[in-house]
Formats: sequence, structure tokens, C-alpha cells
Amino acid sequence: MQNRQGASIFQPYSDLKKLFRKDELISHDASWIFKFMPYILFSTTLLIGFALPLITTGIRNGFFGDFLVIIYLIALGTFFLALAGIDAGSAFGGFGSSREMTLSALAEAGLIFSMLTLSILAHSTNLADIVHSVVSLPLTSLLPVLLAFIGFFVILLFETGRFPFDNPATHLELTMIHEAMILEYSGKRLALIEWAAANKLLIFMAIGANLFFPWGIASNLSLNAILIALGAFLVKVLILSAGIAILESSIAKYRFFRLPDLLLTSFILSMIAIGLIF
Amino acid sequence: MNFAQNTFLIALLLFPAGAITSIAFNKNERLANFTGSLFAVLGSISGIVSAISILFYQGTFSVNMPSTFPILSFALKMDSLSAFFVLVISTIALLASTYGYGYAKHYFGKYNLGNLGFFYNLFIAGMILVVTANNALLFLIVWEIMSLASYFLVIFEKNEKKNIKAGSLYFYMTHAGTAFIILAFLLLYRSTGSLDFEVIRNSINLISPITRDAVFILALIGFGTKAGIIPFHIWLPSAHPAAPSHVSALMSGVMIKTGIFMMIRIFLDIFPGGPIWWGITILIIGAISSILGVLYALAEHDIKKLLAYHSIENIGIILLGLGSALTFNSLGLHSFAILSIVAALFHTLNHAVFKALLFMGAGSVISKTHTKNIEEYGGIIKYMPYTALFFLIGSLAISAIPPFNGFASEWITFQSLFAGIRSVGSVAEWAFMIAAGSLALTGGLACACFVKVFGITFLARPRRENIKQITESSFSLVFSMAILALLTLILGVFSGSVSATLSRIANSVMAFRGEVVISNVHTSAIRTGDGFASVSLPSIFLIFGILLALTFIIFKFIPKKQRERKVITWDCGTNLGPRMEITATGFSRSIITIFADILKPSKEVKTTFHEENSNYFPKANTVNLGTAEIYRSYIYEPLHKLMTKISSYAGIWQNGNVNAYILYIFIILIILLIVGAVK
Amino acid sequence: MENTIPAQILFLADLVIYFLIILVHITKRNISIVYVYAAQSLMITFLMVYSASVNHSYALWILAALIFGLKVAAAPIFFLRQIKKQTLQSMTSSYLGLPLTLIGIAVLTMVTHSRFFAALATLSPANENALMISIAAMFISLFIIINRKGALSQMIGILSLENAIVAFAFAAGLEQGLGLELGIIFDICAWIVIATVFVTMIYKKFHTLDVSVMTKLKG
Amino acid sequence: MILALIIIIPLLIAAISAIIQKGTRLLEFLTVFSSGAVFFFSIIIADKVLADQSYSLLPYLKVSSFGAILLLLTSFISLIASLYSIGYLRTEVKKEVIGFSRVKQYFVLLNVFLTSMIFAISFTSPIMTWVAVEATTLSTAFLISFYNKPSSLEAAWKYLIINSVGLLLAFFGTILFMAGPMTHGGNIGLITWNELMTSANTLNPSVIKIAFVFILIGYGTKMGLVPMHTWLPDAHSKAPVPISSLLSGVLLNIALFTILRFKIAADGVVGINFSSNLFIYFGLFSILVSSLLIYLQTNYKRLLAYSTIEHMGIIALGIGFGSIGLFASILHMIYHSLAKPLLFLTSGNIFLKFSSTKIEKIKGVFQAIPLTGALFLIGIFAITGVPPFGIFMTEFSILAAGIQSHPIVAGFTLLGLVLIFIGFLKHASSMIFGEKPKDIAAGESNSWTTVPLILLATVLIFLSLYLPGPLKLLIERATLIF
Repeated sequence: MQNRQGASIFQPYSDLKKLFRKDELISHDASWIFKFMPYILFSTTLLIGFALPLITTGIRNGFFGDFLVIIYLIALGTFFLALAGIDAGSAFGGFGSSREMTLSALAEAGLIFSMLTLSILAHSTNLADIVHSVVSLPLTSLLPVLLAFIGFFVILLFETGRFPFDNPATHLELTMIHEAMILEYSGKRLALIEWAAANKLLIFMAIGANLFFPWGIASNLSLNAILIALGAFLVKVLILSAGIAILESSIAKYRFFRLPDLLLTSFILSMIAIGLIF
Repeated sequence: MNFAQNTFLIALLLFPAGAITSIAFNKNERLANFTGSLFAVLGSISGIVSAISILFYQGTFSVNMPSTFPILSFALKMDSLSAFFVLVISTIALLASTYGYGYAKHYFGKYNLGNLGFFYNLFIAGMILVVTANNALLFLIVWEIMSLASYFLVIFEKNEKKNIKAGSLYFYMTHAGTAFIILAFLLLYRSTGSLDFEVIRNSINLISPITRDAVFILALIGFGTKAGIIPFHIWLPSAHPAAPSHVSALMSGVMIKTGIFMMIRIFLDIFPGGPIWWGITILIIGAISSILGVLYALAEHDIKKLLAYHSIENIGIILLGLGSALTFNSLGLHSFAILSIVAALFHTLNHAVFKALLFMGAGSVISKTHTKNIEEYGGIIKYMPYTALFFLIGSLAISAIPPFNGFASEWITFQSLFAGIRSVGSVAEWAFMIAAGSLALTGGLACACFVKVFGITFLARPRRENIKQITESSFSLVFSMAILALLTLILGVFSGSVSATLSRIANSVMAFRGEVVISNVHTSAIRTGDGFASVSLPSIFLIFGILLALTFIIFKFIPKKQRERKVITWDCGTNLGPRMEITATGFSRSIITIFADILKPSKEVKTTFHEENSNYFPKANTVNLGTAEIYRSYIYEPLHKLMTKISSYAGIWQNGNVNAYILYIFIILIILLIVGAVK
Repeated sequence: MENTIPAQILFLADLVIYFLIILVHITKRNISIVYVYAAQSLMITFLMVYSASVNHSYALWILAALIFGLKVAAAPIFFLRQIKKQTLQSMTSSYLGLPLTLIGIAVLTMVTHSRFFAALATLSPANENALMISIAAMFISLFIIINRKGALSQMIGILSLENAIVAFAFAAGLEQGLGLELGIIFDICAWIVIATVFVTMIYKKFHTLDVSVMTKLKG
Repeated sequence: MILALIIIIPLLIAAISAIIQKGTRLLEFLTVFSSGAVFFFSIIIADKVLADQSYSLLPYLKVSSFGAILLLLTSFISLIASLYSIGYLRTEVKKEVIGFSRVKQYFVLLNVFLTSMIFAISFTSPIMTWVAVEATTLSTAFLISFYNKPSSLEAAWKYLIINSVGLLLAFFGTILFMAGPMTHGGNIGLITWNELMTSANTLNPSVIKIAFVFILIGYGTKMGLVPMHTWLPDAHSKAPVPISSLLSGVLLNIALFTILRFKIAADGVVGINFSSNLFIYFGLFSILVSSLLIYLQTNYKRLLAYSTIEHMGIIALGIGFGSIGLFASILHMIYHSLAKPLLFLTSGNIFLKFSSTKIEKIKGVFQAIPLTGALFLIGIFAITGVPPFGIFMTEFSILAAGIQSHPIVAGFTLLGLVLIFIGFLKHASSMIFGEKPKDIAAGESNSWTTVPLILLATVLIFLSLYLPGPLKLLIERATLIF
């Protein structure tokens, strides 16, 4: 344990506030992609947010509640993020996007399969349906769910740029992935990107909390059910973040070329999970 | 369906007309170019018209003219499946022709435009006939004409030695493939006594299972060679880049699909349903081709070669659909089979569109920069904005990013694989699992690859001075690309209705299996038959658009008082040169290192120093990553060596000694006399 | 055909031809080879004369005269003149030595007397031995062409093959038509001339009659 | 009567040319006239044959349907060849490779050759046919040694010796066949093919077998079946190209025709399987061996010669397979007789331009002589059986005929064909494309060497796309006799 006094947990909000006030520097070399990327990134996170059953399964999004859609919308954001990283033409950005794309390519399979496990159990790929039917699963299918969750958690760590994949706090450019891509950003665009990153974290936590452990989630729209659900959600998210925090303070960042093994492991775990279903 | 028939025959007249006129005018290259393109455009249009009238007015037509040769008859038949392929071919051909009209201008004075027009029209006509021929011999003839024409198009820029080599390799491979096809058809002829596809289909129960398996293997190799499945793909990455870009668009987007067409025709339409291992074999081949294809693409720096490798990848994806269709078919799960056929057909269509778009984009860049090496590009988006935009759209589509069409078809493919995982037995289940995993991996790697291509080509600073002088391409190029870009979006957003139409085609293919299943055909959403999954791309498109607009407006205009200042990229105090940007090699290096066991990368490092004598201050350090051509060195080279050995051995007997020659005659005489007496 | 050559005489004549062909194998000097050939042709002529005399057919007499004229007189003389003119007296070598050659000849003779050729006897059962011996003669003259390196010997080999065939024809009791024989004889005549011209040309170009030097064209 | 004309005209022309003392133009004119006249009259004869099955003069000369086809081919190719010879010889004379006497000898022998081929087609008596075939050998011997270089002499000597041996064997076979009729009286000079057929039945079957083996090997030597083919590459590569084109385009077919007529007689006695199997295995063997030798060939004329062997093999295969194979192989023979001369003559142009027959010495034909290059490429694709050229169709039909009874043979044949295609394309693309050597001037030598080729190519393409009714009828009639 690092014996340090952390900042308040509302620090990110004040950061955003500060950034929105600041002026912006934009490189000569940057094209419209650089300028436009933050908006795309941010709105993809919003769009995904619409698809997620956070509190209740009463509102079923039949249009794009499909988990593949979620995954590929995330890919859309990543695509532009990586392009923007190259756009300014600085060496760091390029390497950042190279690493980002490398790992996300490897992560995709694990993510798909971990969620596929659930959707096979639930006989639907729609998130709301999954939540709805994972609640009422027999205890026998707990093992696959757990395995799949482990697989998912690894992906979560990568996608949200946590240890052991990335070090959000570093400022040694050579080691970072996510930060390196957005090195050229400043002002409100940077604010948007940070905000989007925060959204992404929430999204993944929500998925982890509600899809794998959907207990307490409201199945109808009655007020008290929703209140209970809200509480349950907060508790679950707290537990998850606590877990992440403990992990971050207990392990160090891995060497880059050890990460693929980690992602592969998550993929294998989910595969085994699917194998166990029958 | 008289109308469709007539328009089709008109198309068949127009292409030869274009060929003849352009060869006739080959002294006047402008005229040759114009007539060649014009007739190709007209022919494609009438092709489209007839295909649509077949497709949406639910009919088929068949023409049967006897020829002066005994076993050959000009039997053409357009059912909905062929109509679909005719539609794809003609659409791409139409845009390729409008593009080519402008693109060919940079050949003026260098090459003979008459030949280009001649073989170009012949090529399109060949492809259209291939998908409509209803007699095996006629099919083989047009198939070979297609190959011949494309061979001449590949070697069109014949002053470059490597194009000639590429063309020859292409023709060797495709001809060898054709030999396999011929053998397959001969086996069918042997059992059914006919070369007419109709007759073969009707007398299918005369064919013994062993013969069927033999035909399956032969046809898989033969058509797989044309489709470019690994390990028969070696011609593809060298031949497609060699051809003029609009021809590459046709070859990569359409021609290789004729192989897929024949696989569907034979394995699903003609054969009522093979054993399960057929489907699994194709699944595995598809998985291998898709992963290896995209990995090799990542290792490439030649932009057209890279796109060619992506064609291998996408053929792999199509085969995943086809393979699952075969598996389901043999298991009797017909609704899933139809879903998988839809996946295959849809991806065929989509790949045709976005691959054509990408090749055209690459072409318009190449025609300005005169190099295919993406390491020499950079920052082109500022000089060719439209090309950049359309190439970006193409990249998004091929990386299966919603709401573009690539996503729709890959989604359906995923669903059919999921269906396999859910509902088939032990071995097949794992095959499907592997296939799904490879598809997921492929998708991710494709994303990475196209971030690389687009980023290195169009973004950041130019890596060569000459980039700074280039300008946007002429109207005909931009126009064609624009249409295709629009198509990628439309096919994505309206994927629901498209897949509905495709499921009709799939039904007609599976029709005589009885039971026809495709549940609620929904035009606003694509969904699997059993309601396992559904997605509505129009809503994604709309809501995403709204959100984007809102975000943009809010964050663009609410905080007014901040200013934006143009500055140079942070350079750590040094001054940034183009050599500080990331290169394509650097970008894909980490992936290549991860997959080193498969790719067997060859790395050569050249370091030059400021002073010759002291090597303390390195000036430049060039790293060149390549991939070993394992197929050449492990399959084709040994084959060639063997042949050389045998034939040099045969040469020994022709030793020039007349006594020996008489001795041969004497020996064969004695042998035959003895044999004759014994028999 | 009422009366024909008695079997014994035919057999003897063919036997002589057979041995004469073997003699071609044995003799090494060009000139003597030519003489041996002349002797063969003489036997053919003898058979012709015999059958002419028994058949009282003028056509056959004329033929006999022609054959004599061409094969016994004209051709050998022509050869000898060529040999003298071009001084081609050189010894011609062969691939197999004498013992092996003789073994080969023996083997061939046995082959021809094996059951594979028994069927030919049905052509005229009376002359079975004559038939067999002339078949053997044919193969042995083929063997000459294979074994000898000298261009002239190869020519003689071919001519002996032709003689052997004619001998066979006699043994098979094939009556000789005039027109036909004229055609054949004309043919042989032309052949001999052309071949001889080639032999001399070869000698001019290569300064030897050994055809084993002519192996430029291969593969 | 016309038959007499087409025999007499070339003979007469030969005689006249023999006594001419000077005036190359006159010689050229005479030969073109004779071959032209022969072509014209052959068309008339073919028409008569169409009208009433066959056309005959006296009991001695007779042209059947098959004969008519051969007659047309022979005369057409000789016309093309003699037109081409004009340009070819003029160029050679200009280069001072040859003089007037050689030109004269050339034209005389060409006419004699033509006459003897017509005789070989039309004689009714097997023995006389044999004489005529022998005559073709003798008349071409000097044409092969035309350049009088050691190598051409070597080729000619091999040609002479091997073919004489072969023909003597064939002669032996012939008299064995004749043994029947002759021992039953009757003047053998006048024994016709039909009588041969009827009377062969009186013979012991195993005698017929032996006889047919001799025939097949004897005339097979002339036809160039492996392993009796050995003379063929040498002769074809050393003879002047018009002669090579006549040899492989026409003469070999005549040898085949002769064998076939004996085959019919033999089949009557010993059943069709015996001869068919022989044909099949000779054919397959020829295809495989030639494909191997083509793969590593270094001399483009020998390349073409081996491909001739291959095609003779294919034809033999088709005849062995029977049924549709017969029609296909006769058609194949026609296509080959058009395509192969095209190739030989174009290669002649290449030789005139680059004066070398080594493949690696030839570069950039397309730059130097574009028209020839294009024609050469057409010929290559035609001969390797790439559609739309007819050879593809005939080969496919032959395989289709064979797949029933001999699937393995068909498979190996396909293998050989692919190998041959690869070999041809490899060599051709290295010759045609690329930069031409600096010292080679661009441009064709003269129009005599291109116009006939264009004519030939047009006929080839036309017949590939459309088979005229009369020709088809002739072929069908020709197949009926089997």
C-alpha cells in the first residue's frame, strides 16, 4: 500500500470545470479530424449510455441494445481517438495510437466472448433481456458467469486505462497509452475527452455490475423498486471501484508485451465459460 | 421475364461493342478511352436494370441457343442468385467505368488505351456471363475468357517487369485452378451424363457420395484459387496491385466473388446437402484466411497490396458465412442456414462496395503521388480533402464501424456463428467458437490496420516534399468515389430491407429443401430468425447524429470567451521533421512482434552515421520489416523444384544419339509385340 | 497360284541371307560391307529368278532383272565409287564388341522363334522355318543400325532390313505385282541416292562417318 | 479429272522450276500459282465429296471425307507457307545466307513435297500410299538440310534414318495385312483399302495384331508419337519455318490418316479395344513426355516441335477414347493444323529479326515487331487451349469422352496440359515483353511475312467461334467410318 493522501473524489469535476475555462492550442498540422474527434468520442459514450440498463430493465432498448453494437460503438470512438493521436504528427501520439489499437484489437475477442456467455445463458443479445434473465438463472450456471466476469474485468481494466495496462497518472510519455494520444489536446476538447473517458469507465462498471450481478435491479418502473435499484447499483459500483483501487495500489504496470497474454487469458476464460454452459 | 432477358442480351451486345470500338480507335486514345468507358457504362446500366427486374419482380429467365459444336450450348439462366451477382458486378462495373474514364487519362501517351478498353469490356462481359452460364462447358469458356482478359489488364502497364511476373503468376494459378474445376465438372458429367446445370441438379441422386466429396474438394480448390483463400492466394497480392486501380477495384471487389458464387451454386444449390465436414472445412479455411489475411495486410506498406490482403481477409469472412450455412444445412437447421447465406451474400455485396471505394481512393492518391508506398505519403488530407473523406468512410466501413454497411454484414455473420455455438453438437460447436473468435480478432486487427493506413497516408505532415504540390483528383474520380461512399452508408442504414431481399434470394437457393423460414422481415432492423438478436441501424444513425449535433453545438458555442490559437505541435524543443512522425512500420510493429510466430517477420536495420569513421552519432536508422513468404518457400518452390528435376530427367533421354533413338523404336516394338501376343 | 518355290530352297536362301546379315555385323571395313550387301541382293535376285522360272511370268523376269540391276550392280558400284572418291575406307566401330554382338544376335533369333511370333507361321505353314529365319534377319538388321556408328553401315543396315522383308515376302508366298515393285524399286533407288549424298555431305562437314559425333541437337 | 489436275499441276511446276535458270520472282510466282490452284481445286473436290460421299479418279485415286479435310488443310497451309516463303527467302537472300540455286531447289522440292502429300492422301492402294509417304520423307530431307550447316545436316540425317526404319517397319506391317488378299490371288498393286478391310477377316487375329503393331510403330514414327518422336524436334527446329509448318501442320496428319485406315481393318478382326488401348497409352505417354520437355525448353522452335508431339498425343487419345472423342480429335487436328503453322511462321519472323532460336536471347518482341508479337501470343493461347480458341473445346470433349472409361488417364492428361500451359506462358512472356536489345531495329521485315499470318489467324479465330455446316458434315462423315 502506498501511504499517500489522495485528492477528493470530486477532483475530476473541478478539473473539467478548469479545463472548460482555458484557452485552446491547436497544431498547424492538425486536420478536421483532430478538431472533430472529441465530439464524436463524447457522443458515442452518450449513445452507449442510452443502451445500458442502469437502474431498470423496464425500458428495453430494442433498437441498439445489442451488445455487439455497444462493442462496435466503443470501437468507433477508439478509431477516431487513434486517428487524432496520429493527426498532430508528434511521435508520442503515433505510438500511443499504435499501442491503443494493438491492445484493443486483442481485447475485442475477450469482450465479445465474455458477453456472449451471458447472452447464450439469456437466449438474447439484448442487454436488458440479459439482465432480465440472468437474475432468474439457476445456481448451476453461476460458474460460467463468474469465469466470464473475470474475463470481462480484465478487459475493463484495459478499456478504462487502468493498471496493469496503462498508468493514467504518469507523465512519462514513453509508458503511456491513452494519455499519449491526447497529448496535443487542451482546453475544452481535452475536457470533453476526459469526460468521455469517465463515461467509459462508468459504462464498463455498469455493465460489470448489472449484467453479471443483476440483483436488485428494478424490473418495473415503480418508484420504490427504482430507489432500491439505485441503491444497489451504487453499492455494486462502489465495490467494483474499490476492487480496482486495491488492484492499482497493489500491482505495478506490466511490460507492454506481457499484456497480450493477459488479454488472451480473458478470451480463453470466456471460451471455457461457454464450454461449461452445456 | 422477357424484359429482363432482352435488357440482359442488350448488355451482352454492348460490352463487345465497347471492346471492338475502343480497339478500333486505338490510334486516337481519347476516343478509345471515351468509347470504351461509355459502352461499359451503358452495358453495366442495362445489366443493373435486368438484374433488378429479376430480383424484385420475382422471376427467372433462361436462354438456350444450340451452338455449332457438339456438346456446347449457349445456355444462360438468371435466377435470383445470379441476378444478385449480376447486380453487384454491374454496379461496381458502372462506377469503375466512370472512374476509369478519368483515371485512364494519366496513361495517355504511355500505353495503348485501345487495349485497355478492349480487355476491360471483355472482362466485365466475362464476369456477367460467368454468373449466368447454365452449361458447364460454356461456364468454363467464359470463366477462362474472364481470366484471360484480367491477365491482360494485370500486365497492362507492361513496361514494369514485376507486372509481367505478377500477371504470369496470376495466370498460372488461375489456370491450374481451372484444371481442378474441369475435373470436378467432368466427374459430374461422368455420373449424370450431362453438362447442363439443370440436368445435373435434377439427376443429382445418380452421383455417389464419394464422387460428391471428390467434386467438393476439387471445386473448393479450383474456385478457392480464384477467390484467393489461403494457401492458394499467392497470386492475389501481386496481381491486384499491378492492374490499373479501377481494374483492381473490379478484380478485388467483384471477380474473386465469382468463386464464392460458384461455391454457393454447387455446394448449396446443386447438391442438396453434403456431410457436415464440408461446412466445417470451409469454416476453418475461412477463419485461417481472415486472420492471416489481415495480419499480412498489417505488415504491408504498399497500399494496394495491403488492400489486396484485406480482400483475402474478407473472402475469409464470407466463407465463415458460407461454411456455417453448409453446416446448418447438413444438420437440417434451415432457418439458420438461410441466415448464414444472407450473411455471406450481404458481406459479398458490402465488400464489393467498400473495397472498390478503397481501391479507387488509393488509385486517386497514386495517380497524384506516383508511388504506392505509404511511407512516402502523409498529410494528404489537406491536399485531397474529398479523396480523404471518402477513403475514411471506406475505412470505417471495412472496419465494421456502425452505421456503415460493413458492420451490418459482420453483425449477421456473428449472429450466424453464435447460432452455431448455441445450437450444434460438440465438434461443430468448437469449430464455430474458433470461427467467432477469429472473426472478432479479425475485426479488431482490421480496425488497427485502417487506422494505420488512413493515419499514415492522410494525416500528420507530408513525408515527401512532392506531396505539397498535389491537388484533388478530377471530377470523374471524385464522383465515383462519392457514389460508393454514399452506397456504404445507405447499405448500412437500410440493412434491414437489404437483408430482407437477400433472405428472399437465400430462400430461392434453399427452396427445394421444403421448409422456408425467415421470420418477421423487418425493414427498419436486421434480426435473426428466432429473435435472438436484432439491431436497428437507422435509429443508431439518427440518434447518433442528433447527439453529435447537440454535443457539437453545446460545446462549440456555449463557452464563447475562450480562444483557439494555432501553434506548432509540441516538439520538446527540437524542430520536428517528417522523420519524427510514426511510420507505418512503427505503427504495426508491435502487432507484428506479437504475432511473430505466424508472420515470421524479417527485420533488417541499416544505420548511417554522421561521420564515416566514428559511429557514435547515428544519422539515420532505417528499419525494414517484411514477412517471409512461407507459402512460396514451403509449397510452391518445392513443387517447382520437383518439376524441374523430373523434366531435366526426361531431357536426358533426348540425348541426340541416333543409335539410341533407333533402339527406343526397337524396344517399344519388341514390347508391343510381346504384349500383343500375350493379350 | 499354282506352283511356287519349294520350302527347302526358300529356307536355304533365307538362311543364307540371314547369315549374310550377321556377316554385316562382323565385317568392319566399309568395302567388304558393300560386298556382303551385294551378296544378299544376289540371293534375293536368285529367289526372283526361281519364282519367275516356275511361274513362267515375264513380269517377274523383268523384276528380277531390275532388282539385279539396282541392288546387285548399280547400288554397290555406286557405293564403291563414293568410297573410293571420298576415301571412306575407314574402319567403322560399333557399340558392342564382337562377343556381345553375337550374343545379341543369338537372343534376337531366339526371341523370333519364341511363341510370340508363332502366329506368323499361319501365313504359310509350309515355310514356317523360312518365315522365322527372315523375321530374325529383320531384327538383326535393325540391330545393325542400332549397333553401328558408321553412317554407311547404318545405310547398309536399312537396306538389309529391306532385303529381309522381301525375303519374308517370298516365304509368305506373296506374289509380286509389277507395278507395285516398280514403285518400290524406284523408291529404294531414290533413297539410296539421297542417303549416299547425305553420307558424303556428312563426311565433308564432320570429316568422319562416325554418326556418334552428331549429338549437338538434344533436350 | 480435277484430282488429276491437282496432282499434275505441282509436278509440272516442279519440272518447270527445275529448268529455270534465273528469275527468283518467276519461281515465287509459279509456286504460289500451283499451291493456289491446288487449294482452289481442293475446295471443288471437297464440294463434290459432300455431294456424293467420295470422289475418285480411276480405281487408283479416291478422296473420302477424311481425305477431303486433309486435302483442304494441306493445300491451304501450303498456300500460306508458299506465300510466306517469298518474304522469308527474300530476307535470307538479302542477308546472303543463301543464293539463287538454293531458292530454286527449295521451290522445286516444295512442289514435289506437295504432290507426294496429295498422292499419300488419295491413293487407294495401301502399298502405293506407303510409297507416297516414303516420297514425302525423301522430298523433305533436303529441305531440312536446307541451310547446310552441320546441325541441319545432323537433323536431316536423323530424320532420314529414323523415318526410313519406321517406314520399313510400316511396309512390313502392310504386307502382313496384304497377306490375306494376296495369298488369295488378285493383283496386289490394286488391292484397295476396302478390299483390305473385307479380306483382313480371313487372317489369323494374332497376325493382325502383329501387323497393326508394326503399322502403328512405323507410321507412328512419321506421326511423331513418343518414343518414336525423336527425329521431330531436330527436324522442325532446323528446317526453314515454312517447311516446319508443313511438316507439323500437315504431314503428321497424313501419317495419322494412314494408321487410321489400317485401324479400321484391324478393329474388324481383333475388336476395337486392342487398337484403342494402344492409341490411348501412346497418346498419354506423348502428352506427358512432351509436357516435361516443354517445361524446361531453351529453344523456341523445339518448344513448338514438342507441342506438336503433345497435340498428336491428344489426337491419338481422342481416337482411342472414341465416341465424341473421334469428332473432337478430327476437329482438334484441324485447329492444330492452323495454329501450329501460325506459331512456326511467327517464330520465323522472330528468327529473322533476332537471328537466334534461343529463348533467353529473345527479349521485347512486342517492341521490335508488335504485329508478330500479337500473332505469336494469339498462337500461344490458341495452342495451349485457352478459350475462346477451339482447342479448349476439343480438349474438353476428348477428356469428357475419356472420363467414363479412363478417369485416371484423363486426370494425368489434365496435369500435362496445365504443365504445358505454364511452360508456354513462362517462355512466351519472357520473349514477348520487356525491352528489346538496342541493336535490333524495330519494324517487320516485309509484308509477305505478315499478311499470310493475319489471314491464317483470322481463319483460326473464325473456325474457333463458328463451325461451318459443310465442314461439320465432312467431319461427321469422317467419324462414321470408324
